[in-house]
Amino acid sequence: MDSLIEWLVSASVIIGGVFALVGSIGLARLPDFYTRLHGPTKATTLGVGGTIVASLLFFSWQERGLQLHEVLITLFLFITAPVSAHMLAKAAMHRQLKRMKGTRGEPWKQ
Amino acid sequence: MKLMYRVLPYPSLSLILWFAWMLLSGFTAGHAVLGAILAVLLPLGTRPFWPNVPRIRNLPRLLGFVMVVLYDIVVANVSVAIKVLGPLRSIRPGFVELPLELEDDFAIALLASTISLTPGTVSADVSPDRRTLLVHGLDVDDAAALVAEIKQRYERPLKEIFEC
Amino acid sequence: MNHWIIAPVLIPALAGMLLLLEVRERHRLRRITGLLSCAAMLATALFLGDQAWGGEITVYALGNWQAPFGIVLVLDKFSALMLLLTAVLAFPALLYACCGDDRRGANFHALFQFQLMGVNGAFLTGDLFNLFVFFEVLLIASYGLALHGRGPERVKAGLHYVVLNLVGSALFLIALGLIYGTTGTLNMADFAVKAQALTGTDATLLRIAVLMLWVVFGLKAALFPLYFWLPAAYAGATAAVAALFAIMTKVGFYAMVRVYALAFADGPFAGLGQSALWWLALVTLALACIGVLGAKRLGTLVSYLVVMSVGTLVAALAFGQLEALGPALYYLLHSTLICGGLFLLTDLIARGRGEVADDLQIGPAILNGGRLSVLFFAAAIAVVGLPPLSGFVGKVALLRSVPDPAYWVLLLVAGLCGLIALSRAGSTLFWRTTGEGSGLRPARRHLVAVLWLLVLSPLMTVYAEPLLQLTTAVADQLRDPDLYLFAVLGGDA
Amino acid sequence: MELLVAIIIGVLVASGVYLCLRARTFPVVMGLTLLSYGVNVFLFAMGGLKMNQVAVVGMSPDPTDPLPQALVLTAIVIGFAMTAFLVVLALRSQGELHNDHVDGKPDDGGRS
Amino acid sequence: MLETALSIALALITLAWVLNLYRLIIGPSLPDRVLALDTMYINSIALIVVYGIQVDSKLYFEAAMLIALIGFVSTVAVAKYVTRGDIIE
Amino acid sequence: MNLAFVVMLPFLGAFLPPLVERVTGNRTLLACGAAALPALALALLFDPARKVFAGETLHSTLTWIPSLDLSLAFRLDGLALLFALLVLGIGLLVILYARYYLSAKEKAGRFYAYLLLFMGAMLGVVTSDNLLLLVVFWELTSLSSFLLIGFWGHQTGARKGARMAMTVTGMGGLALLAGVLLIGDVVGSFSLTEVLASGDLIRGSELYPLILCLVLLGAFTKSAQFPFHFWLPHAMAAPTPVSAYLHSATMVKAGVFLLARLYPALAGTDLWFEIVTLAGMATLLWGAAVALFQHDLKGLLAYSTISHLGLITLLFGLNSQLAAVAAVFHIINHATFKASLFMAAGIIDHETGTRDMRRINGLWKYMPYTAVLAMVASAAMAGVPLLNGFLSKEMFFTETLQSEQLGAMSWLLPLGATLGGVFSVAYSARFIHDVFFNGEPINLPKYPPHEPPRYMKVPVEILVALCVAVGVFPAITVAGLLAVAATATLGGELPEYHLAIWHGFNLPLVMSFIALFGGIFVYSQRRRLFDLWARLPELDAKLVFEGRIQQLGRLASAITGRLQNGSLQSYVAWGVTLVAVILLTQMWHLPALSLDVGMLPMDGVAVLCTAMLVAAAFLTTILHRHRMTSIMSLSVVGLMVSLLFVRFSAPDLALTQLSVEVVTMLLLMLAMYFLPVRTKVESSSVRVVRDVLLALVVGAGVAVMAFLVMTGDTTTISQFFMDNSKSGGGGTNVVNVILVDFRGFDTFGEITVLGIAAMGIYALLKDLNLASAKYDSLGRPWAKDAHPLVLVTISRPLLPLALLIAVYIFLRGHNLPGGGFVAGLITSVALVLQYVASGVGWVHSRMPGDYHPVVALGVLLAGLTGVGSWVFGYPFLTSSFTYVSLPVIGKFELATAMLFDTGVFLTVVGSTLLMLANLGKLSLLDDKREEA
Ligand code: NA
Ligand code: NA
Repeated sequence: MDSLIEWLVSASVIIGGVFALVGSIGLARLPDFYTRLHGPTKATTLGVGGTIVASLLFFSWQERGLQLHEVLITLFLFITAPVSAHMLAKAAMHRQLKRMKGTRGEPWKQ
Repeated sequence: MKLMYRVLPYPSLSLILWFAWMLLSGFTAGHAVLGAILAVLLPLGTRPFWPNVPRIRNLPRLLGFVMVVLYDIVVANVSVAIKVLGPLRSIRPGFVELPLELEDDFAIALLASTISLTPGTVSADVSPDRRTLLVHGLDVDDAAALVAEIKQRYERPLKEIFEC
Repeated sequence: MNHWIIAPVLIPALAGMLLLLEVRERHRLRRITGLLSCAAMLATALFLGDQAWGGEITVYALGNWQAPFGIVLVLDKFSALMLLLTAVLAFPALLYACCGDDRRGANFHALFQFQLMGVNGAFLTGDLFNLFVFFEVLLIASYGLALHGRGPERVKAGLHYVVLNLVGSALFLIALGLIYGTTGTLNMADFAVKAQALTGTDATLLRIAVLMLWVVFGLKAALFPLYFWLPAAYAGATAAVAALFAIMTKVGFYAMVRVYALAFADGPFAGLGQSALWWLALVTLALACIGVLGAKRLGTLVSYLVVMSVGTLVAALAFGQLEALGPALYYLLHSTLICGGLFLLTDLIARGRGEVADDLQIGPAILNGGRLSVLFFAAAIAVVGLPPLSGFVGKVALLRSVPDPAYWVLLLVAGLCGLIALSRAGSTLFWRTTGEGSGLRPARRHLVAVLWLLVLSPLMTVYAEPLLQLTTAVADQLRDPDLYLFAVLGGDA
Repeated sequence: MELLVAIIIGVLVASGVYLCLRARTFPVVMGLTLLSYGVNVFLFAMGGLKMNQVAVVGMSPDPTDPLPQALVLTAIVIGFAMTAFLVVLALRSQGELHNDHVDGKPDDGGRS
Repeated sequence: MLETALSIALALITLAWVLNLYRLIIGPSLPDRVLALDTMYINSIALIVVYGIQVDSKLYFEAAMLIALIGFVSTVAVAKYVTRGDIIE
Repeated sequence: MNLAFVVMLPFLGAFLPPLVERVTGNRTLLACGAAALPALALALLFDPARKVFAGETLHSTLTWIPSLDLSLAFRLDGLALLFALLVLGIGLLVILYARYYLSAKEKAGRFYAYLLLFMGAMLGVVTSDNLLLLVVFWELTSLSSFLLIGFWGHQTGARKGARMAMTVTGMGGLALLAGVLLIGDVVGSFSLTEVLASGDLIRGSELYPLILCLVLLGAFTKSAQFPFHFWLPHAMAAPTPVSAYLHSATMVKAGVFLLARLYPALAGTDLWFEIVTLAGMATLLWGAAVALFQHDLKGLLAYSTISHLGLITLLFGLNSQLAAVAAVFHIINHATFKASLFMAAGIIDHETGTRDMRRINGLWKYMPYTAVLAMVASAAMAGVPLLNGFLSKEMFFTETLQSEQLGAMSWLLPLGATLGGVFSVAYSARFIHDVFFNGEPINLPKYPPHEPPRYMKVPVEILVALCVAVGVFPAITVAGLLAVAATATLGGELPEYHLAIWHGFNLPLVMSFIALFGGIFVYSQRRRLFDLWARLPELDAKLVFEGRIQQLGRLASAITGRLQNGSLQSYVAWGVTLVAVILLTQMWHLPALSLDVGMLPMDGVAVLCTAMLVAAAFLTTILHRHRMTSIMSLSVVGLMVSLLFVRFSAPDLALTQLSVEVVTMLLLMLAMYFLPVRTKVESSSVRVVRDVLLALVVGAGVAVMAFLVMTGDTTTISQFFMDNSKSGGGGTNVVNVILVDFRGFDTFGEITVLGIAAMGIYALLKDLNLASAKYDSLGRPWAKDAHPLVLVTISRPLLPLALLIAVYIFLRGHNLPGGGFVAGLITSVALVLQYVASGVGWVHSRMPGDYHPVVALGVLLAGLTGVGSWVFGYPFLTSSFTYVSLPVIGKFELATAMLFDTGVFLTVVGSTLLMLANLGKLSLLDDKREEA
């Protein structure tokens, strides 16, 4: 395997893993629901994105031709993940979950 | 032309479907035909389910918009990652109300999605009158600046893409 | 190519699907569809019975994949007999339901057909996993049927029935997994052959698997301590459904006999679980006696009679292995049909009494109860095992072939308990009355359905000899598993 | 790996059995679901474990046993059908008996 | 190098999972738990993709795609349950 | 043949009276019609009777069930003839008598039908030449007597009396059946002829005591021997013709008939003597004594019947041939006088409206003719000379004196006999004096009484005339019949005896005198005795029996209630316990677990994932009371299981599991709207410990077995599938080819299950009334936004995308992971998402809402694909495939399996939507109810 490709794949995979972890750290660590809601976005975007890029590169290299179908995963995820986040935010506002001290603005009444 | 609209009510969707099919199945002649058939049939079959979807009127603008969003995602990811891993006391989250200029539901939904996709902001709600979008920011220094940035970077292109 | 073997599965399946396709609720059409299907099944069963009677075991390789790789249907005398019994029972049950019970909930006719599909499939299949699938078909349909109609009691009983059987299904899968994991096959014949060669750990695992199978079949057959669900579920079900359910316990018994005859009558695993089955069956019999005595509703009483018949049958199987099977099968035919008839009759009585229904307490007199009382008297005689009806023949045959004191005492005591309970029930229902009932009069179709089933008892008495010879021939064929193995596996067996 | 899978099976089955013995319809549904997970994995494991040896002709040198997989597929579908039925039956029972006890006992601990 | 990188990535994602499960356990609110579950789903996409690279097989791609396509429906259902009780109305 | 016909005649005739009754209301015609049958039977017996008197034994055999050695074999010997004559003759008289006894309101047709049934059964008992057949008829007498005794079923007494009679005699019948089966075992045949010839064999068998006890249990219950006598008085609730019939010549005589019939086979041992004599003596004394104290006319006769049956039994028990002859003789005599007495009692009852002897007095004045008849019959019963009762009683006394089997205690027998005689005279005296004299009647319901209709007396006259005729001219009236009957009973030579009125002054005569005067003396002391009797605690057999039965019922209810306690938890626990027992008893056969076997290497990720799965499973279990949390962790388990499938080379399973997960979550959320979100702690800690133990045993057992199988090596049939998948099934994804081809029949069943489940769910949901929660779990009103804009807008274009993926997954299924099932689930999820986002109304305005036809089409398509192979002469579901080449597109495969898979797809879509959409619609009902 070409070392450049290998290097790129490795880097992407690691980036993906790191961002997935960072997102989850955020989820575990952040103080209120609304801030925690921001964590998974990282997993959704760069976390999965990194691994997808790695996969694209890897299989395109392996099969000696462009392999792009992994892009669909990202496409679907980009369509669906915001809906989840939106619905969860609404759920949280409905439940009037506690906000972190110093949060500006008000959530809307549902 | 009328016939064309009857067969292909949403050409852009058909294009996306065909492209998705090719991505999945591989770029062969057989699949091109099959993909084309599906790209025609599926929108026709599901047409009643999505009335009033606006047409894409400015394709290059769309591509530009996608690039901007992708770039923003990468940048925001890094900055948010630093905030998440850093001391939590310095974070100043907030709910920001974003007055909407977009009038089309689909465009609003796209805007909301885009906001949610970029780390650091989540669109939390749309007002019943579709005039305001509630955004939760992970670290809002200046609400007005955030609103302005969103409007400039996302809302305006969307308006251009769909509404001219 | 003889495709008739699969007809008992496909006819009800097709009828069920057609019934689903009828979007508008055209009851007449639905009834005709259902009854036609049952009639066709009866005709097919007779034809297949005739075919099986030639003595040859016919094998139908689905998808043209030979055993043990594909699924096969096997028609031997045993399966033919059970198919016929099902068809004979199903027609009057459906006829009875067609008097109005079918309209007390949705999808009755389709569920009824699918239930038959499941039962017939279970009788025909020669593959263990396919047996599981057909068990599930008949179970899911039976869940729907058990809950057909309304009422809290029915729902409660239905819930118990469903949950227990779901646990049973899980157990079934574990057993099947172990069987595949140890013998590497799912075909019954192949399993029977491969099982003989197992030793060591695999043998123990297989033993556990088979004991678990007994538990699963025991749950379906309603053996102690797995029968507790039955009285409430059967007594609570709509009459036609309860009547059809009379065959359900026998499916469990069938499966038990089938597996037993193939793999455990002989060889290193001979008599696996036999003594446990024996004791459980005796306890079942004893508790059924107690249940019959303590029943406060006629429906419950009849349900316990069903349990009683299960205890009687399984004990006979466990005692004599396949020696006593001939008489036991005669008894099986008798008890299934009569219990079915009794469930229908119970409903007619309950209708006639109005509010008090089938509660065994003083109630209004049944309008024109004479005919019903005659039917009840006859059915009671038959089911208790008093002469001159089929119960007596069956009981004498069983007593002669299972010469064990415990069995004798229990079987005779069971007869006495049935006698005490049914005479009390009958005298309460027909004699101990206050005023005229405002209940409903039975329709002609109701009576035809009941008569269909009850008349079989005297017929079974008159033709007891040919029938006994028939069931003995079934047992004889089962006693020689090589016939089956050769038919299914060909020269490899 | 076999050890891990065995542990998984054991835990799933044990949890499932425990929940099946509870008094409300809801835990029973949960229990049966867990039990069927356990049973499915058990059935699956009966073919032995193999990593990255998918049973596709020409893709794996030493393919895994496909038959248990087919059986598990059937079992999953049937299990789903049964779970769905049970859930709706639980609703029916709630509707007719006005509580969610498996024996339809009246109680005061309904909706909070 | 790739082997190591893949192993590290797998470890990172698994660790992420552990944190998700931690959030799911401690909650405290139902939306928190759903969020944790949703994140687990998304992380498993990454996991499957990385595993696919590791074993050099594309046969697992569809599983990842399926999660991306319909995994969110669970989250939506729960969220709607929380806000409206009635998810189909 | 002729004989069988005679026996069957009453049975055939039983259908006649109800028919006649329907045609004509003429009761005389009805009675004559009914009487014609016994009359005809008697006529038919004339010729056979001549042969029997000539010493022949007639046989007639029809085969019935040879494999049970049960044939319709009849024999007519002296004993059978005697009984046949009694049964038919007295039956004839009873029918005539009943014509006047039954009131116009009564259903006489039914009555005669029962009577004829009974007659046939009795005739069968006495003429059977096959012991099993005898048992058949024996039980038939119990059944038909149940109908007769319960003829007035609206009366409590009749119901209870009938049931008591049937229960007791039925029990005896079962014992008899057992006994007969054992005899058959010993002798090797049920043929009476053979059994009677094998007496020594039976008596020598070690089963003899058991056989004897069982047979005697049958006989004693039937003929009301102590301690089974209690049912008989209560059978008096029957109409009097029934009592006259059952308790003189038939029912109760069946018991003593059995003793006579099996005398050669069973009698002659000490055991026989001890049991039979003792029972007879006790019955004789007890019945005679109690009879005196009855105030009910029929009660007195009932106890006297018991007493006389005791006498007959006692005679059979003596093991003496002469005693047996005397027994047979007394059977005849008792039948005649007791039948006439019952009829007389019936007349009195009929004319006065009561049977209470304390009210009935001085009837001599009102009905002298009936009084004469009754008095003669009573005298016969008392054993007054010149009447038939005297002769047999004299023989009885003689025999008790002859017996020496009790050794030094032999005097007990004549003493008992005399004592019995004393009471017999006393109650007979009471019957005469208390009824016909003793002052004026008191407060009769019908007053004044008068003679009954002419023809009602005829049967009594005939019987009384027989009593006298036999009593005066025994030699020319009864001797011949007695001789043949006794010969048949003894089964050999007849002993020396002669029937005469005068035997000279001897001890028996003295005993007779003692009985006569003693009896009169006892009767004269009646007031004192009645007082004494009244002070004894009352023991009403009916109450006791009924109490016992009810106690039994209650006990049974209690035991049943304990086991079948309506608790699902306990039912499941029973089942699980059974499994645990199996595991515990079998596990120790397994080798010690060793981890030192070939295993795939573990890695950190796997260990961590396993730990998480375990944690999630525990969480689901522990937090099951916090339902939403439990659901969340269950989802984690599901996800982990899917990944397990990914890890171990089962992508098809992973796809399926993942999509099922989503649908299940939708289902659960739909359901949770109507279910409580929390439950209290309910299980006691003992229960929890028990359940944990059960769960641990089963879980551990299954885990160990799984480990053993996984690490073992079994050769399976699956290589065949790998080899033939491409060539025979046309696909490379072996799992899919198994599903749609090798084991397509399973899949066919599986989609049927899914379809049925959906239908069943639809049926369950139909007009289900469920109150939904008006507030959320925190008590707040629900959010207002039912269809959030973002959700609505995004989910709509997702539909074609999802369908595209479904098509993709579907098409590749045959060769790569995927297939109709997963495709179907994706489609359903995409569609359900539309419901969730936009609502039922919105979706149904765009799409038909009934999914039944979709399910049906799916299964039908799969089925028809299977049937299609018939056209080519292949079995159901035989697949075929071909490769087609088209320009541009290139080569592709067409397979019937695709069609089959389309069926699967449609079924899945239809079923899941049928389930979920209808579940979703549930709340609409509730909303509508709110509005209404
Ligand atoms: Na809803
Ligand atoms: Na609603």
